[in-house]
Amino acid sequence: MGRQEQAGTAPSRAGTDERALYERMALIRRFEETLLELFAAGELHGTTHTCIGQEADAVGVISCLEPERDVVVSNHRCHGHYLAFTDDVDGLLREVMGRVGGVCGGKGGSQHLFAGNFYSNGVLGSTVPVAAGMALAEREKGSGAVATVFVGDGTLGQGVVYESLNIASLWRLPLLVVVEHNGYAQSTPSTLQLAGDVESRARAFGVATSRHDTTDVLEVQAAAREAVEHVRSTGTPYFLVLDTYRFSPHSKGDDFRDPEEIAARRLRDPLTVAAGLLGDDERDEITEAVERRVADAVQEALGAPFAATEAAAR
Amino acid sequence: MGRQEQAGTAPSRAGTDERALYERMALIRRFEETLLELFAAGELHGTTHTCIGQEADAVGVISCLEPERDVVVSNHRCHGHYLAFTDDVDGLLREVMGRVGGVCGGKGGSQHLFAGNFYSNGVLGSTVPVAAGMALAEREKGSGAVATVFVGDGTLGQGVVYESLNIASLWRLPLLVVVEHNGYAQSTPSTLQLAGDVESRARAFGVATSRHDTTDVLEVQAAAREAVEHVRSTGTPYFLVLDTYRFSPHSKGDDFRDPEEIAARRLRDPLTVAAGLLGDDERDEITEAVERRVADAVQEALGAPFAATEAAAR
Amino acid sequence: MMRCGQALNAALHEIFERDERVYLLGEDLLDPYGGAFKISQGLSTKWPERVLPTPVSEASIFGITAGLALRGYRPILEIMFGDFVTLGLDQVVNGIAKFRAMFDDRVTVPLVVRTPMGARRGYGPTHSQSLEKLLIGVPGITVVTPSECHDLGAMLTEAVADDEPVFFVENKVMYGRPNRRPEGGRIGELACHEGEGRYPALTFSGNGFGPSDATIVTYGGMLPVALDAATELILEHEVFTEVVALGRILPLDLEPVLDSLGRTGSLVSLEEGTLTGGVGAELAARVQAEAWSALDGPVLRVATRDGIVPSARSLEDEALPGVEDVVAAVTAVGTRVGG
Amino acid sequence: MMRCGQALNAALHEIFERDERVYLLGEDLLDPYGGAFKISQGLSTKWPERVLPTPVSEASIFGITAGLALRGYRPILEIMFGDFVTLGLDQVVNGIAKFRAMFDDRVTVPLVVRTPMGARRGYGPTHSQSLEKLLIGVPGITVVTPSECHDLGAMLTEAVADDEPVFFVENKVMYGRPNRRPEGGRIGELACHEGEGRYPALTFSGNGFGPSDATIVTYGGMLPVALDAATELILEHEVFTEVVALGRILPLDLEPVLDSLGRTGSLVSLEEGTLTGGVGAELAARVQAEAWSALDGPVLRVATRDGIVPSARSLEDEALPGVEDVVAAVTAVGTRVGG
Ligand SMILES: Cc1ncc(C[n+]2csc(CCOP(=O)(O)OP(=O)(O)O)c2C)c(N)n1
Ligand SMILES: Cc1ncc(C[n+]2csc(CCOP(=O)(O)OP(=O)(O)O)c2C)c(N)n1
Ligand SMILES: [Mg+2]
Ligand SMILES: [Mg+2]
Repeated sequence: MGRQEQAGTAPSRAGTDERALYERMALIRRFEETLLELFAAGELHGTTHTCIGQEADAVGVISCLEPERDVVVSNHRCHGHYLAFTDDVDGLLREVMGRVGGVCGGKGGSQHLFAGNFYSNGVLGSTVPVAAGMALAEREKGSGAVATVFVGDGTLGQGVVYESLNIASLWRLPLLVVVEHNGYAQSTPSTLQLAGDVESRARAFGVATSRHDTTDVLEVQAAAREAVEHVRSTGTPYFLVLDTYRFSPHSKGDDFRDPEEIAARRLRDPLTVAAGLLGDDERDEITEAVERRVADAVQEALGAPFAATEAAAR
Repeated sequence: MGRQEQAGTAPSRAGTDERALYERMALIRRFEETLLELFAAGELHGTTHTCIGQEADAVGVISCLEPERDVVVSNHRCHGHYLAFTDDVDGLLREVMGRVGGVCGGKGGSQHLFAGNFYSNGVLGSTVPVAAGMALAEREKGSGAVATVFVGDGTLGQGVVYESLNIASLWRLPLLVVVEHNGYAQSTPSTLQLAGDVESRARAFGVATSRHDTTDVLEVQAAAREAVEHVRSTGTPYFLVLDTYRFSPHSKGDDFRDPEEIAARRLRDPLTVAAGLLGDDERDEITEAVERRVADAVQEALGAPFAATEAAAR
Repeated sequence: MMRCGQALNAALHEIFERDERVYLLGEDLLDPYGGAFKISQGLSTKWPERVLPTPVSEASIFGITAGLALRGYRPILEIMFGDFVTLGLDQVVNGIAKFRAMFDDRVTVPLVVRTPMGARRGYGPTHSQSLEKLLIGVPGITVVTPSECHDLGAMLTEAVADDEPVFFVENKVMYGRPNRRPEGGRIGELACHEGEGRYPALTFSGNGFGPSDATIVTYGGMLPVALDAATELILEHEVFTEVVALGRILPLDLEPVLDSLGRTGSLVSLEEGTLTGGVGAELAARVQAEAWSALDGPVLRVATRDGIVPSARSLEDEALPGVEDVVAAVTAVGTRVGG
Repeated sequence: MMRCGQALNAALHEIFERDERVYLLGEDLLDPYGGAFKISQGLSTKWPERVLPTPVSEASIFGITAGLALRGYRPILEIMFGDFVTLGLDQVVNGIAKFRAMFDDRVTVPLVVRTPMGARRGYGPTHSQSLEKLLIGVPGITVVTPSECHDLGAMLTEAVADDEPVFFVENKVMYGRPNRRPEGGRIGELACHEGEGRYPALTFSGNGFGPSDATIVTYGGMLPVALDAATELILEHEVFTEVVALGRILPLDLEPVLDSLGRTGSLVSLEEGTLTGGVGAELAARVQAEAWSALDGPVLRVATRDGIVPSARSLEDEALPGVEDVVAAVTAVGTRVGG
């Protein structure tokens, strides 16, 4: 609120950082909305897991990383992380659409992405030891890189997560585990999935941890900066729990959550919160820009041929 | 010490319980020593993991269980648990020796035992969810049984242990996890295996826990009684950590631990401690009795044919 | 006509009704969701105590299911995607498949693992595999492979009644297709013979089981591909084939295969898994060893190309076996009668 | 002559000496213990930073090894018993084997998993299996199967230099046996031909590669059984066989097999894994499909009886394939020359 008023008085008090953060979140939001539209229009085959509502996590955390040095390992809900880390709209869109120009040539699709220092895989939890191994590699190289792995709260059901926390702690690995705690695993609420206390699970293995219930990208960024700082300076792991919420269904399909619950969460929409940092014109300008950018990408993608088969390649 | 003196004054102040506990521990000790002798003599094929030094855990815990109702799931180091639960010297000896009359017909061998409500398996950690499932079964039957699973400290490296603690806590399963913390996994000290704090690992999943550093079978029994009571009365899991030590090598083979460390621990030998509860004659009497019992079993086993092959069975 | 998914769901309701020892464990089972593919819908409402929605802990729930089975229950475990069976494979290989034998035949492990395999949904490499090929190498389990023409309800009921641990391998695409059953010994244009006993094989013929050119042996989700190929072979190549849809791939029951081979002399295997180390390999090895003289030529295998199942439909189509691949293989094994 | 275990240990020392990117992960690796089977002895003393003793966390260490490989290292993972590979199979099937293909060929995963398979040590059902049979069904990995007559050092070096993920399947009994190598084209009484390239096959002949009665194809720990059978067949049955010891079972290189088959016309496969869905199945399927006309009769498979490997030696002996089983199979496939 305070911010809103201030925003009212000054046309824009947003530093380039706020503007950039908002822009990135808006891009991700528009991208994910577009995918759902394309599905509805029958232009997409397969599945996708959109992160609408969780954009502040991806953007806040990744704004603290160095794409040319740090490593990011993501999961099934990886589009926001990917776009925040690479800004590669075309490569991702075409990958999901199975068109020529997809970042993995159409082989991986929505949840199996690779580009530069970014990796994702669709088997929950399996990514955590892989990220730990990457952290070990970077430590041995002395690159000073941090390996960040994004997981959801439901993924805390996977034992390999604890095997890996134990080893990351024993071996002092520069590993940042970010838990996007949106309260659900697919259709199942966390209360039916998680006993005890999430932070304690990391602490029990001697891993530093903190938990933050915010949709303010600046607060997420601050928390992430501290976590990344911890990992980079001490070379030991950190377990960052971010309470969040997805407005969109788990994938394309049905969503049985209480509409009032969703509506209540929408009041804390990270985009609305961040918009408060910008002037209205600035916000509209950005909104238009990202809409244009995504729309253009879609137009071009729809014109592109489907991913080339080996036969065609021959 | 105090006990020793008292034992000196009165020929025997041992209640039947103390006597029974000592007898059971002495039997296990003698049984395991005998296996190592048989190996040395080339009478045994395969491998074995003896629990010499850890007898108070098996005897103390299992003295709180009801063999005809409760379920025990054990691991590779299962002889003590098996004998404490079944008193079946012949069946186990012949199983390990591959002779006719083995409790699993020679199929399972040293670490894959089944009899009544007792089960063991050799893949570390894999037993915990199985025990949880058995706890669930007994809960659904309303049998009031407790399912107890014995694991070692090294087994806490297995993620499935945490998956199962989480579920046991969520589902309120009558599961008792007993961690025999002997400070080593095979050749590797716990310090290279376990980060953080063991009890916290259970607490993090909302599982009640306690830890006891004792070789006094009565103290183990008291701790176990409380744990079993907790599980039976609340129907929720308990994580009982028992600090212990094995005097024998991991299996038959080499042992690179500091001899002084072993010697120091031998001063706290659970048999010596428990002997303090008995009069000397009583102790000697028991010692002779178990030696005779095991020796006779060996003689008979050596006379028995090797486990019958299907061919022979035809 | 019921869709295959509905048939399985209906069967689950009957099974739950009949036997209190049946429990269901798995992820996202609660209504209204009723499982990722909806096969378990309605169960949690009617039997809330016997439907246990689990955390995302595949290894543990395999073990818990085994524990239930060892202590007198008949649990069903739903694994959301067959690809995730790999997470429970230690429990399967070193526990579930071994308990009975290593405990000297004094225990049984009567559990059923229901899981969908298969591609064609664009889910990508980790969600599109047909990994039953790995399961046939595990002695001590039974692997049942219903097709859209099998009595799905009866087979699932048999699986739950089975004292052996059973993997009940479903197929994602099959769920939405009608559960076509033989009527008067026919399904559509084709004669269809159903074998005896549990998990029977189905044998299809375009000429009333007269002498034919080749036998196509397949199972599960590949049956429609085999049948389309058989039709195309008749119409466009005047080649007659019999199609055998195996109801069980472990233990493998060769009798219906050898029976058909007697009328055709040639064999083509068709599966959705990748080629190497697949079901077709075991089938070919068994058949050539047990019926060498009945073969006019080698057994040919049609399967998914060794490699990943790509996400893009254009690439997925190329990797998976299609009608044209089956037609080519049948033509290659040579023809006895028509052609 | 060096024992096989010593040869592997010596090779590891050379590999560590030569390439700083090589790391070793596994359980109980530290000296003086040096791994449960001592193959890693001395490494942790010389290269303490590059030998990482792990907790008992197979799934995680498979993933960590993959992460190292994806980021420029050449890690070796020692899995104490091959039976425990099942705990890491998700990492293998859905990660290690897929990364290169699903990331559009822009990454490699150059790691080596060393693990001992096999029985004859009385360790019982969960510690005596030969599970490489499951691995050949996983496209995207390489499965190397050295025998006691292979150049173990060279093969391990090739595996570490390989850009593909390699399973280097060792054998418990082999460790203690001499690493016999061909000298002047012979090993003992038998002529021995070593193939070209990486992971070569070895072909043995009792008559200087003249026409023979049958080819026994095997690998790893079963080679001595095959060679003993070959000798017994010559001495007691006047039957001449060639023995092919495959250096790699995935991808399967048929050339040496077909080459030998050209001189014998009959094939028997021998493996220590259980029969169904085993390596022999793939071999038989490939051979009959690719060399039908070269076969005088069916390919016969000799393997461990489907079921558990029991603990008692008397039962273990009965379950595992022995010389007499091979002799019986060779006699059964019929003889061309002698007999
Ligand atoms: C090992 C495994 N089990 C099940 C699934 C199917 N699945 C995909 S997403 C999902 C829920 C994940 O929940 P969470 O980790 O909280 O992430 P979120 O979807 O909420 O972002 C499940 C069960 C999977 N991909 N991997
Ligand atoms: C999954 C698995 N990995 C490795 C082994 C080999 N192994 C047998 S016992 C053992 C050490 C176990 O240590 P701990 O759990 O502390 O039990 P302890 O031997 O000390 O009683 C290991 C690594 C195994 N049996 N299972
Ligand atoms: Mg979630
Ligand atoms: Mg220990």
